[in-house]
This record gives sequence, C-alpha cells and structure tokens, in this order.
Amino acid sequence: MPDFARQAKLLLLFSRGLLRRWGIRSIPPETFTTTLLIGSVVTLTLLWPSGPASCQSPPADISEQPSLHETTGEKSEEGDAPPLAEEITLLSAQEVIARDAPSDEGGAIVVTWIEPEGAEELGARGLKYEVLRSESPEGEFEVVGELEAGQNEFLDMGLVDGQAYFYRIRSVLGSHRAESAQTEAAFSQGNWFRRYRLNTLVLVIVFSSLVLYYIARARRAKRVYIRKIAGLNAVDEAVGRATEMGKKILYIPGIMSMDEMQTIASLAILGHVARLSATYNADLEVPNKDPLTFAAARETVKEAYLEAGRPDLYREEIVNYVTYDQFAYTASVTGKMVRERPATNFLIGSFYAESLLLAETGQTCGAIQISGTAEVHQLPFFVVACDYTLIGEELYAASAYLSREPVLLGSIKGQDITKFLLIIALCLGVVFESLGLGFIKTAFRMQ
Amino acid sequence: MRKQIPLLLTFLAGTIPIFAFFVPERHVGLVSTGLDSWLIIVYGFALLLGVVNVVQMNTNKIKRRASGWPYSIVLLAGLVIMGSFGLLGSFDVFGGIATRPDGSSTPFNWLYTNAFLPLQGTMFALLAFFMASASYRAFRARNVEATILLIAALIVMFGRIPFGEMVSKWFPIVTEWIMGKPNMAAQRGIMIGAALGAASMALRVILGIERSYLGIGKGE
Amino acid sequence: MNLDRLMQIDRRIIYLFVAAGTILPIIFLLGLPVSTTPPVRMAFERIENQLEKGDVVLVSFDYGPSSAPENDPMADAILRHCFAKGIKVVVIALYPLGGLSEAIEELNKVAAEFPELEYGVDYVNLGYKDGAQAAMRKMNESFKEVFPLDVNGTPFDEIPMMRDIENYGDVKLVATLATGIIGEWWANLVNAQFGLPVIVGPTAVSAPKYYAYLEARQMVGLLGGLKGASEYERLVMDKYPRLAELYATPGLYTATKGMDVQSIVHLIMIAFILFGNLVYFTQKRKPRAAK
Amino acid sequence: MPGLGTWLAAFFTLCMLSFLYKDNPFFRVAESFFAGLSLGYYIGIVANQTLKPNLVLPLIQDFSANWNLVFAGGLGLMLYFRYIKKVAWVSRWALAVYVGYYVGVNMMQKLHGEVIPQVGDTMLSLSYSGIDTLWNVVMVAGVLSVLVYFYFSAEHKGAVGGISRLGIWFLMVSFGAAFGYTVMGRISLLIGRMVFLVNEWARPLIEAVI
Repeated sequence: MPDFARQAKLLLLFSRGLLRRWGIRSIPPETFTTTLLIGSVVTLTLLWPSGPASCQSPPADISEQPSLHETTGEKSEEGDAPPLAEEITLLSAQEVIARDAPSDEGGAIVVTWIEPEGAEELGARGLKYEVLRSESPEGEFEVVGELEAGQNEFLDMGLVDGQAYFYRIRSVLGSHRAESAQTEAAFSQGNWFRRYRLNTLVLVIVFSSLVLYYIARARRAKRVYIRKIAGLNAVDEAVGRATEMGKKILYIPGIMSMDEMQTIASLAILGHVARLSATYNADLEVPNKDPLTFAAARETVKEAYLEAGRPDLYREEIVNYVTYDQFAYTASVTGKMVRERPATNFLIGSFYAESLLLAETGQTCGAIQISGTAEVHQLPFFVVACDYTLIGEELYAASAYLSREPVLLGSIKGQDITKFLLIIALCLGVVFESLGLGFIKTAFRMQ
Repeated sequence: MRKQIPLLLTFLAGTIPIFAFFVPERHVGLVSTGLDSWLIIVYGFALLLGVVNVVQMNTNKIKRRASGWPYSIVLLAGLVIMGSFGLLGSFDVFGGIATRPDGSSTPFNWLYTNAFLPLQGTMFALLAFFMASASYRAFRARNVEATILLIAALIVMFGRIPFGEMVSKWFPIVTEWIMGKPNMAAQRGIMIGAALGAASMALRVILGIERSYLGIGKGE
Repeated sequence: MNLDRLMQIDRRIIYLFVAAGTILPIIFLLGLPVSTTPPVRMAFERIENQLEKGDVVLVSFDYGPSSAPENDPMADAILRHCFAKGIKVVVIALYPLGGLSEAIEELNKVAAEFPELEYGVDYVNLGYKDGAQAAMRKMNESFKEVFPLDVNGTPFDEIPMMRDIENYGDVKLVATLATGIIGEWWANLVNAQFGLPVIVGPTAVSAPKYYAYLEARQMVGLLGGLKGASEYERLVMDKYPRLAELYATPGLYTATKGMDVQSIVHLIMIAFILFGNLVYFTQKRKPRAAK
Repeated sequence: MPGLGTWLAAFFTLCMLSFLYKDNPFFRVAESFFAGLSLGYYIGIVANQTLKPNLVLPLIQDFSANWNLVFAGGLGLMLYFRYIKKVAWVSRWALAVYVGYYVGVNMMQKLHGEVIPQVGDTMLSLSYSGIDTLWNVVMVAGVLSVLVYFYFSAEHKGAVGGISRLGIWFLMVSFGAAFGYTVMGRISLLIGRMVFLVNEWARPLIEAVI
C-alpha cells in the first residue's frame, strides 16, 4: 500500500511537472485532486455495466449465423455440383487452430486450418467446410459457420470472454463427411492494441514529439521563421480601416460547432481581432449560427477586451446569436451587411454553400474581406469574392502568425518538419512503386 | 483554479478518444462512446442558449424602439409560432411534428413545407445569380494566376453543357481530365496540409497551449 | 470614359439576364438539339426491347424536394415510357426527407396523362418505408411484409395487380431516382445479391461514381442528372408520337427545358466573362497607345 | 386558383428574390420571419429528436439503467451557469469537455483518415507505358508542389519558391475548375424555384383570372 501511495504521488508530481512545461505555472494540489476525482467519477459512471452505450448484444450476432447457414444450406441442395464418383476419399482439414481474434474488443475467436489435399479439385465439385463449436471437449458440437472450399479462416463472433470454446472443421461433399481433430480450448478476450493502426500510432508519435520538441526549442528563445501570409498581414490594416471610417467590423466564425477544428482556429483569430478592436475602440460584431460557438466566442471576446485593458468597452451585443438554420442565418447576415455597410468582413472558419452568398454581398457593399477556410469546395468562392483568403493550413497557422508567440510558432515548425518527412516518404513511395516494390505504399494503407 | 479546471477537463476529455482509437478493449470503447452520447445531449441544451439571446436582443429592441423594431416583432412571432408547435408536438399535441398517419400535415409540418422550405430554397437559389456576378467580376486575365483560374473555369463550364460538346468533342473529355487530375492533386495537397494543421491545432488545444476559445488568456 | 463604365456594369443587369435565361426556357420550348449517350440509350433500350406489355417495373423514389428539378423529369420520363408501352408499375419511396411526397406527386401527375390506366391494376403506389437497406433486403422475400398497405391504406391483398407479385422474382427491372446513397445500394446490394436489373437516375453531382457500377455491369442503364433525363425524353419522344405531343404541353416542366436553361445560363455567364475580359484588354491597351 | 400554402410559398419566394434588386421591407419581413421560424423549427427538432429520445424517455422509462444520463443533463445545464454571476465560471466546464473530446476525435480522424490515405494514394507508379505515366506525374507533382506551398518555415525563394509557385498554379486550376463545375448544380436549384413560381403559382393564377 505505501508503494501505491508513493507511485500515486510520483505520478502527481510528474503530471504537475508536465503541466508546468506547457505553461500552466501553478496548480494547487487540491485543484488537481478535484479534477482527478471528477475524472474518475465520470469514468466510473460511464463504465457502469448498464451504461447508455452498452448496446452490443451478443445474442443478435449469434442469431445471424444460423440464417447464414440456412441460406447456404439451401443452395447446396439444389447445387450444381456434378454427381459424385463412387470412389472418393474425403480428407479432413489439418492443423486446425483456434485463438483469440487479435486487435478487437473481445468476444471473437478466429479459427484457421490447412485445407486437405485435393481440396482445389474437390472444391469445383462442391466441397464445403462446416465450422463446429462446443463449450466443452465432450459436449455437443454445433455448426456455427459454413465456408466454400478455398477458404481457411473463420471469425466466430458474439462469444463470451473467458469461456472455453472447442472447434472442429468438418469437410462436407455430398453425403461424405470428414471431421478434423478437435482444437485446444480457446478463449476470447479484449485486446489492448489495434495492431492494424500501427501506422497511425507511428505518425501520431512522430508528429507529437516533433511538435513538442520544437515548442520546447522555441521556449529556449530559438527564433522561428515563418513565411509571409498576405491575408494575415492585412488583419491589422483592416481593423484600422474600420476604425478610421467609423464603421463596423463583422466577424463571421463559420457555421459549424466547436467540434470542428476550423471553428477553434477561427476563435483564436477572433481573439486577436477583438484585442485590436478594443485597443482602437472599433465597432466589432460577431453574429453566430452555432450556439456552442456563440458561447465560446463570447468568452473569447470578453477576455480579449479584458486583456486589451478596455473591459469597459465590452458589450454583450458584440457577440450575438441569430438562428440555427444555415440559410436563415445567411439571409440575416447579408441583410445586415447591406444595411450597416461594414468596413471589414472576416469570414473565417468552416463554411458551406453560404460562402459565396456572404462573400459576394460583402464585396458589393465595398467591404475589405479577409476569408479563411479549409473546406476544399468553398475555397474557390472565397478566392473569387474576397480580398484575401487563408487557404487550408494557413488558417490553422494564423493564431501563431498573429500572436508571434514562440510556443505557437514552435508547433508550426514541428508541423512543417512532419510535412517534410511526409514529402520524403511520398517521393520514396513513388520511386519504389515505380520499381514495382509496394512496401512503402502498403505501410500507408488505412484500415 | 477557475482557469485550470477547464484546461484539465479538456486534457482528460481529449485523451479519451485518442486512447480509444488505439485500444479496442471494450471498456475503453464504452467510455468513449458514452461520452459521445452525453455530448449530443449537451449540444441539445446549447440551442436554448441561443434562443435566450435572440429573445433578449429582440425584446430589448422593441422596448427601446430601436431602428427596425417592427421586424423584431415579426421575428419573435415566427419563433413563438413555430417553436410552440414544435414543443407541443413533442407531447403529441396536434399529432407530433411530421405528417399524420392519414397523410395530412401537422401545423408544424405545414409551416415547414410552405414557409421554411421555400425561404430556404430561394436563399440557396440566389447562388446562381451570385455566381454569375462573381465570375464576371473576378475572372479577368490580370496576371498569370488569374488567367489560369479563368481558363480552367471557362473550359469546365463549356464542358458541362451540350453546346460545348457540339463545338468540340474534346470539351467534356478535357473537363473530366481537369477535374480528375490537376484538380484532384490540388485538393489532396490542401487536404493533407489542412489535416496536419488541424492535428497540430488539436494537440495545442489538448495541451492547453491554445485556449482563446475558453476565454482564458495567456497571463495565467 | 465609356469603357470604364462598361467595366463597372451593374450586377443587376447580369441578374436580369440570368433570370430571363431561366424563366423564358421554362415557359417557351426552345428545343436545343440533344444528342444521346450510350448509358441513357442502354436504359431506354432495356425497357423498350427487353420488356413486354404486362411486365412489371419497380420505380423507387429515393430523392426529395431538394433535388426535384433534376430527378423529377427522370421519374416522369420513365413512368411515361412504361405507361405508353403498357408496362405495369409499382412505385415505392425509400428516401426519408420527402421521397413519399415526390412519389405521390409525380405518379399522380403522370397517371392523369393516361386516363385509360387504372390504379391498382396497371400501377400502384406502395408508399414509404424507412430503413432503406433493410427494406430492400426484405423485399427479396416478400413485398407484402415490407408494404402491408399501399399509400391509400388499401391492404396489399386487395390490390389486384399485387396478387401476382410476391418478391423481386416477379419484377423485371427496378428504376431508382436517387440523390444519396440509396441509389448505390440498389446496384451493389439488390443487383449484386438478388440479380435484379437496375437503372439509376442520380443527380449530376453524384453521377460520376455510378459509371463504375455501370462498367461492372451492376447496372443496366444510367441517367446522369438533367442531361441524362433530357436524353431519355428525346428517346421516348422519337419512339412514341403520343409522348412527343405530351412533352410539347406548355405548362409542363421537362428535363429538355431544364437543360435549355442550363445551356443558356452557362452561355450567359461565359459571354459576360469574355465580354469583361475584352473590355479589360481594350482599356489596358489604350494608355499604351497614348504614350 | 392556387391554395393558401402555395400563396404563402410564392410570397416568400418573391420576397427573397427581391433582395437581388436591393434591400427592401419585403425582404426584411421575410428575412426576420425566416430567422424566427427556423429557430422555432430547430427548437421542435431538438426537443423531439434529441432531448426526448436521448434524455427524457430513457430517464422516465428505465431510470435505474440510464441514471448516468443525469450527468449529461447536468453538464448541459452548466452552460446556463453563465447567467448566475457567482458560478459563471463553471459554464466553461461543459465547453471544455465538449471541445476536448472532439479535438481528440478530430486529431485521430485527420491523421488516420486524411493524411495517411491521401499520401498513400498519391504513391503512384511512374513506370506505366503511355499517357498514364504522364498523368501520374501531373498528380504527384501537383500534390508535392501544393504541399511545398504550405511549407511555412522556409523562405519561398529559389527552388522552394519555384515549386511553391507551381503549387499556386495547381491551386488556381483547381479553384477555377471547381467553380465552373458547381454552376450547374446551382442553376438546378434556381430552376426548382422558378418552376414552382411559374407552373404552380403564376399559371393557375392566370388561368383562374382569365
């Protein structure tokens, strides 16, 4: 027990050390413990056996199997196999092995075997394999699956973890039957790693370490160079223009919710724009389509005014909610553009069909427009109708670019190095693929 | 503490799906999908946040007799009518919100068909006009880039209509090629870049480096 | 000078052209030439040459109002073709967002053009069923279990023509007018597993992915978007004078008209773009000449 | 004579179209009504399709099996703490969990579902005979040059500058082509509205009047 306590304390210290590295300077121990407590309560409630997600019902899986058996069984009766010669030696399958199916959540066993000699020839005459299963070595075996000749693997699903299962493979050809030896007891279990996602794991580790490494490096005051991004250079000027003209700045953070990365990127830019607006005392408005984005945008703008030292200028109306329908929202915002003629429009975030409706109306109203999205299908419309467009990745780099914070710049650098490695991998992949060696491409196969 | 709990919650919540992505073990999956179904409910609650704001803003406007206040009455009328049909519908008053078993419309459905859909459809249809004016203004051969944009657009527009095919059978073929090769290549490039950018952003959020969305400044 | 003003042409003039280019072809038939392509001819010839009077075709409405301008004319053309040839039609709807209303509207419209045909004998509307894929599987066993009542609430067994129709085996062909994934299921599920020949009429946006199914012979015909529908209209008009007459009715929206709109509006846009560039270059050359 | 529903739909269609000429009271009425109506519509949808089946019914029908949904409801209610000054800061918790979870989901989705397959699919063989090789070269060159365009931490000069310029050209081809390709779909939508106005409203109206 003291051992456990020591480990827990070490873990606590380690996590606090980590957090400090990420810039969270001081965390009172009680806060940390509270959060851990909340976390464990949440985890426990979710883990409760009758949780909302416990909808996997093994019986459903089992019930599907007999029907499979039935249909194939029917076919074999009317099958078009040529009549059997009298002299036939039907051999049983060899080396039948049953083991837990890998990389799954449990409840499945995979059975493999080696086909008997002459299976290919007999396959043409209708050779089939029946997979038999029993819960005890002496117990009754029941058919759980049926496969055509040429196959040598069967995935048995809907099993109970920890229960012993025994398998046999029966070769069937007309009225002939040959049963294989019985397997040893096999148990299904949940696994701890999806092996087929190894390539993603490697990418995640490489990517995260590079990003973290360059963040740490940037902290040690190594300067990071970032190429010019015209759209972002124009931000300050655009806010300044609105101030001079005494007109509104309209900031539209896209139409998606906070589960979309583009929205989060957009709010980071909104923070910057709001700080500038507060400093210059410009008139900012942020109409919203998504209610959660609305809530988050409010926090962002409020904090930005506070940081700029002008909390007195902050009004609740700056960030407002319009409606949840994409086109009703668009109608309202375009109407607002025509009536209030904002000097500057920011259209940054995730947009769909409304992109051109908003951008074109803004254009005809004579506003400077800075847009940004990673939606490939909407980029053409922004490019056509806006003065500046942040294309794809530029949108995500914006918060680093605008704030010039070393930590953020470091993460861009890490991301760039990953990109460099991917370019190398792509070139190598093309070369090897051309030489007829597909192993690099295979490593990138998604499963 | 007020600033740190949210960051820690983000961190904890963010690691769950990443963990579940690699770990097939049933309980891990349960936590992840369970949290997902919770969040759908949380999102349902959020809509009311918007409704509250809309009602507040518009009643204020009407009270202050701000410019355009009569339109606020129209807006609130739409909200109250449709909203109450919808809410009453969830208690099966008026036969719910879809069509009744005999095929007749519930009030909610009638308004949806005869007001909501035409409004939505017309707003969407305005795009055809806007595409015409935007293309007229923007597709000018000002420099190399703009010229490439212009030519690609013209070829594809010709290639999509029978007239283009009559002029030359190559128009549809070249159109398909442009869509399938250079266009596809560029889109892939954008996607790969943007995906890396988004992943890096995600990492920054999980680590609490990017946090302006929570209204937590850098000072702490 | 004047050229400057031309450059800044009021966008409302462009809007006016676009509006006229849309409305006029809907009212007046222009009849721009339509050339037919193999995927559409395959669909037409399948019904024309391989089906006989009295055969049964299943028509599935797998789209809603949002894509009606594209899908409606396809549905109409296929229904008219079947009715003109004396083929019996079973209509169903599997698309949740308005598939049923489209099915009712289009079938009623086309059926009214053939007063000699009788509901329940020559055609029937079985209505909507949710869970498209499950319904499609189940129909292989029994139509009746999936659609116990028709759209009017008549029990399955009391519909005369349904007495002879038990499952896919009694149907010669299915035509699906589709906007989403349901069209693909007809090809890669119903055709692949149950062998029922499939014709798909998808929207233009999703048409490209169906070519793969056509090449793999999982479909016997394809009407891609308005263009495909207008080709089908041309084919039925050439074959059936009665339908040619019908398609000339003034108040009728057809794919041919829709395609006329497409061509004209595209050409208007192209013309404006070219005009804009022409003015731009003339203007750009001027100062140089002055020098 | 067109029915009431058709009249209403036609009225709103015309109001919306009038925006093309200029902003006017008709458009403003339609726009305001649309905003309110659509918000009301989603209240109905959320109440009937999210809160009722996912929260209320499970809690009423079988509380003992679904009691943990109370926490979900509690998390949702936290959003409203912002209206109570003393505990306003708690309203961030729900947002933090929401963002955190989906950020994690997104990170995996982007790396696993986009980066890996898109890079893998671009590994095309350049050793075919004939035109296919050329097209594969176009594809590979396009992806590489666009990726170089997005390389932020190197100056875009010299070779890098040249390649990134090529990337911009690819982007321009793509934008132009995608624009041209979309025109057709948008016109179809307009046709839909115009056919409604002409055939379902104006024609019966004129016929009824004459």
